[in-house]
Amino acid sequence: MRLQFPCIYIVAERIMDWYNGRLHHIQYKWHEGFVAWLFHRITGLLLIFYLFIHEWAITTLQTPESFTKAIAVLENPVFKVLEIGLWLVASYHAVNGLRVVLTNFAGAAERSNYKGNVWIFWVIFAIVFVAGAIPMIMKL
Amino acid sequence: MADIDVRIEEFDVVIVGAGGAGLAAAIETGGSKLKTAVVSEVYPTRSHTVSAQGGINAALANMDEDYWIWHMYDTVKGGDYIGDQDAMEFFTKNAPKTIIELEHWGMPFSRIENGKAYQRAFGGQTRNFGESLAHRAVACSDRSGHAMLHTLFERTLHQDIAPYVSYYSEYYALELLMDKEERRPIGIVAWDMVNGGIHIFFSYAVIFATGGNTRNFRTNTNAHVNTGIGWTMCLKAGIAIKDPEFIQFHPTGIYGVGNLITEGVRGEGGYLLNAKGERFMKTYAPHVLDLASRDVVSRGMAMEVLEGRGVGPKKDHCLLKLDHLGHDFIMDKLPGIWELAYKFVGVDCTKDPIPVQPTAHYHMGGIPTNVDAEVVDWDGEKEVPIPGLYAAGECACASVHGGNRLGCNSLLDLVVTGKQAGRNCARWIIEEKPVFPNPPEEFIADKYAKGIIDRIKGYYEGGEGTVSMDAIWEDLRDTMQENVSVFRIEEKIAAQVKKLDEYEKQFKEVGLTDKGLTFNTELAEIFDLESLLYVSRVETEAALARKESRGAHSRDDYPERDDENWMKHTFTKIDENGKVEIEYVPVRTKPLTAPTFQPKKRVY
Amino acid sequence: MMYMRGFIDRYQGSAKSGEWNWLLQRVSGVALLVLLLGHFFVEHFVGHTGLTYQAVAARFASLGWKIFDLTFVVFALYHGINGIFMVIEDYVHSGWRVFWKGFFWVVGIVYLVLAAITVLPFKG
Amino acid sequence: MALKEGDKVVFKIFRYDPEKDKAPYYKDYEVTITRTGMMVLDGLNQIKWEQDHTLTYRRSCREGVCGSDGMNINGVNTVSCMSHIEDYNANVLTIKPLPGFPIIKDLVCDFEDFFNKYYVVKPYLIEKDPPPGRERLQSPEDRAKLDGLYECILCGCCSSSCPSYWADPDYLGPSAMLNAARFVFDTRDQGSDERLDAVNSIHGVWRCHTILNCISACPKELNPTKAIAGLQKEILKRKY
Ligand SMILES: Cc1cc2nc3c(=O)[nH]c(=O)nc-3n(C[C@H](O)[C@H](O)[C@H](O)COP(=O)(O)OP(=O)(O)OC[C@H]3O[C@@H](n4cnc5c(N)ncnc54)[C@H](O)[C@@H]3O)c2cc1C
Ligand code: HEM
Ligand code: SF4
Ligand code: F3S
Ligand code: FES
Repeated sequence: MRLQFPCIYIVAERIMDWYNGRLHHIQYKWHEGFVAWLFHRITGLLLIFYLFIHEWAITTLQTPESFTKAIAVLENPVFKVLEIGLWLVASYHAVNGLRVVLTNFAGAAERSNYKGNVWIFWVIFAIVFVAGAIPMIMKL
Repeated sequence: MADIDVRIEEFDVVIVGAGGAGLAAAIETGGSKLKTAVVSEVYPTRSHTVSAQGGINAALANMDEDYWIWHMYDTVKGGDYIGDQDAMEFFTKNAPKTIIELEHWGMPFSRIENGKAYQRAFGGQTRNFGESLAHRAVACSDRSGHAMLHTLFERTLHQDIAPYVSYYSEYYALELLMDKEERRPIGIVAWDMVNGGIHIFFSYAVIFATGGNTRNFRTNTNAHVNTGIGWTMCLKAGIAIKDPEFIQFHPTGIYGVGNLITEGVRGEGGYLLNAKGERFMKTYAPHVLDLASRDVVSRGMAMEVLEGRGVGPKKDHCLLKLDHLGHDFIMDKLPGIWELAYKFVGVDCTKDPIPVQPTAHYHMGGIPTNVDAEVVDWDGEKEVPIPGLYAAGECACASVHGGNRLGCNSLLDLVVTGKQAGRNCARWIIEEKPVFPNPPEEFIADKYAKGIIDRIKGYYEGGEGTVSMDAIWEDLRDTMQENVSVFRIEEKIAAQVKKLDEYEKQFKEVGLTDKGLTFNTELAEIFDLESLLYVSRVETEAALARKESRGAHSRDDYPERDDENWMKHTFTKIDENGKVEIEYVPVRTKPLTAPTFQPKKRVY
Repeated sequence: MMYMRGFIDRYQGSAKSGEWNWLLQRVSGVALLVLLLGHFFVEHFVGHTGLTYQAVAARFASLGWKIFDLTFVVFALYHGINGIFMVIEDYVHSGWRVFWKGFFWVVGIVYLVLAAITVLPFKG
Repeated sequence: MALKEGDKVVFKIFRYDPEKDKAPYYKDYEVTITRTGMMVLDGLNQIKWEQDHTLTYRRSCREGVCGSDGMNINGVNTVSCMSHIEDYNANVLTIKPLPGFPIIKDLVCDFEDFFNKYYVVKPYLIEKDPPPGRERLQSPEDRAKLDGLYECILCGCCSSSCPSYWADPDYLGPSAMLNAARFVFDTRDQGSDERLDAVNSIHGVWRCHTILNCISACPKELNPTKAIAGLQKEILKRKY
């Protein structure tokens, strides 16, 4: 019997597999590109689910009263912080998305620069994020 | 221990070995719509042809004027006149055609400005019968073997051929089945490495292409799988091995590990230095210097070391200088060399010279064949082909390389003889319609493969052995290197014969520790070692018998070539008791159409 | 190599090659870069304190903003749901794949309608 | 960390014998450094020959051109014969079979699926016109387009490092697509439409998320990501 990695479904078994080193592909070294992609995937999903909630909220807030009430809730600092989180997620996904597009179309993945490019992206992302976050923090 | 399955399959042709030679043969038989099985110990692209670096000789005349007859002359002279000239003519004449065919199949040759294939200078290749250096080796940067093997393999995947060729990768060939009365092969026995179990292939014809076997030397350029099983299968079946004493030592193996630095480095202008920083090849080959044929250069290096001009703390190697070629040139034409030197000895060869030493590399000898790549017996008067048995590539000996192979002639040999074997085999089956050897199942298990199955069962059921296989192997490598290497002398070779008796006795005590059937590499290594013992045996005995110096066989006690007494091939056989029988067979000096090249003193 | 036939067919000549999805993912992504920044800027930076129903309603009332917002929603929904499809195709190989893809098709359409009925009726 | 002769390094090796073991386990072996610049494969050989004959792995050329011995060393795929023990800067090397491939025994993986995917891209030159009597001409510039593509040794390191390959069992993987590019960008080839057809699928070029693991894994320093990007552009270019 050969071990087939991708075909193990049950969670408990997965934990055992991890323990036994059977699922060792998860233990692959987290290279730059992998981390960037993982976050891209997570942020993408967060964004689309945020969009679902956001749109649903706006739709239900059709009267001036409910709207004002909601705005009042949103004035709560907790939501302000969450909003910065949203900006974090969105700016990450946007900047990294651009990097992906450049990799596909503009040869941003030469052997000489593929790792460097990911680091450059982190710098750009940091700048974009901070630039956007400053006005938000100021309003806290 | 569980039972060992025996499975049986029938094919038109079985090819043992999927290196360049085996694949070239498969292209021919598959192309003729014959059901072909290619049995190989490793996946085809893992065969050792992949390591070849330098290039392939052919008188294409892309760089300068060139004719096949010049190439033939070089080959005859390089082989120290013991090569069979009919085979050599066929070989060099067909070279350009073969290369062009390879190109058509997609081989990515390096190119020159006008779009033709690039050719580089290589050792022993001259123009106009030795006048000046020839640029004859078509190359694919320094990955020619890789490019060639992949191209041939890709060709067998082509939709025209693929349906007829079945690959049996990771099947270890063990035994050649011969019909003793008719003296023809009926198939082979192989061990299925992945699942365990015996696999018997029955076929009209068997083609051997199992490649080299210098794993019995301490420093060698060969892959771990090059253990000469083809020779051993033939020896066990009572077929002779021709000229096993001619073992080529490549001048430039990386010091300490043996990995090869291609002669192409010297072809492109690199040269050898001794400890004093002298270009010592001036003394040994005043005309072509470092591009003399390999035996000459290796002997030169060995002489320097013997006379105390070796490099390093042990004064046991030389240096190969190529930094003067320039960084860009090296990176363009020799990138693989840079990588090897950098990885294995930490030398950046664009700045520093590479430490090198002569390294066991290639067997000129092999399973005796004629021009048609048919395996032959010697009946005392003439060579008689064995119907349905063919051999090609390094394991065969036609002999196109004589006593010493020239660089880049081997890759050519693979394709030319490989295709020749495939084509003749196909012609024989299609035109002469032999009867299929078809013994019933129980008959087979009992009669044909019984010995080997019992032996394997013995390993599984037996103990773990009292002698470690690796101790024997390590010792074998040391003693072979010591006693049967570049310079040979009677006492040492005789001592090696005794050693071999000892190893054989010890080998009987070797047992199997891994009793699993799945991917049992230990079992394979036991057979590897057995095979190397056979190979060493014939090599040593033949070297002991040949009392002259010729080509790669260089005896201190008989330093001269002796055309009167020794212008003949050695045919060695091993009988049931393990004794070596030697016969001598005349050289086929008459080419097909060209005039015979008469032996001359060999100077470079 | 005969046994390969079926295997090869799996890859050859499939009408649904996914190249459109891939390309549009990138195109919509780049478009979103502009739209999202615009949207975020307007909603969260400009006149945040004045975020009242009236202000929002007034903005929604103008045709330009209607188009802007609808384009944004369409692109974001396409891009986001297509992204979800990509994730599904990566990880779900059983019959559930059809279910989840269908589910998100429905979700997508529902949200498109929702967006339309939210944005379009504003008259200021 | 410079290692001297006589130093010891621990190899923590993944072991699994399907006939004996219910689950895989790790076993530690001590390897003695016998020469400077020792490769991981030398260490494995030392273990197999001197300590434990049952250890199983593939090897052939021992110079990084045959692609037999792809494995995962300290979390990264590579061929063991070209990996210096020293370079890992560690006292313990964890050695595992290639992730994502079915395992036959110990470090030996099943490559069947990998090779089948390689065959899918028709990795051979397809010529429609009869070839000329001489070699086909190709300028050095056109030939240079194949550099970085034809050197692939089919070691599987790239495909096995790719999270898309782990996730999607039908994904062709970087290696197969690099080999497709080898022919698509060969000026002599005339069958690339068929070949592009094969990679133009959700299990082909469009499944690559530019994760870039494949570039770091490739022991021959090739660039599958770039090859895939080239194929993507070529498909779009030929169609529109
Ligand atoms: C490092 C190096 C560099 C070289 N450079 C050049 C060069 O530049 N130019 C040149 O012309 N020549 C060169 N040569 C020589 C040339 O490459 C070889 O002679 C040639 O590759 C041999 O090819 P082959 O097809 O006969 O065997 P191989 O390619 O060695 O193939 C042997 C086949 O036999 C199979 N096999 C072995 N044992 C078994 C078994 N027990 N059961 C089943 N199958 C088995 C193997 O799996 C393999 O498929 C070089 C050789 C080396 C080692
Ligand atoms: C702001 C500009 C944006 C850019 C440049 C961008 C770019 C991209 C790109 C190129 C991909 C494909 C990644 C891949 O193939 O691996 C992608 C995936 C995705 N995006 Fe965006 N995107 C942006 C905004 C958004 C928004 C607003 C959402 C949410 C609505 C979103 C949700 C997703 C999701 C869910 C994925 C799939 C994740 C994956 O496959 O890994 N993106 N994005
Ligand atoms: S691209 Fe590199 S890693 Fe992938 S199979 Fe080829 S050589 Fe190995
Ligand atoms: S790691 Fe995989 S996803 Fe693409 S860039 Fe390489 S193939
Ligand atoms: S043994 Fe050939 S690549 Fe490592």
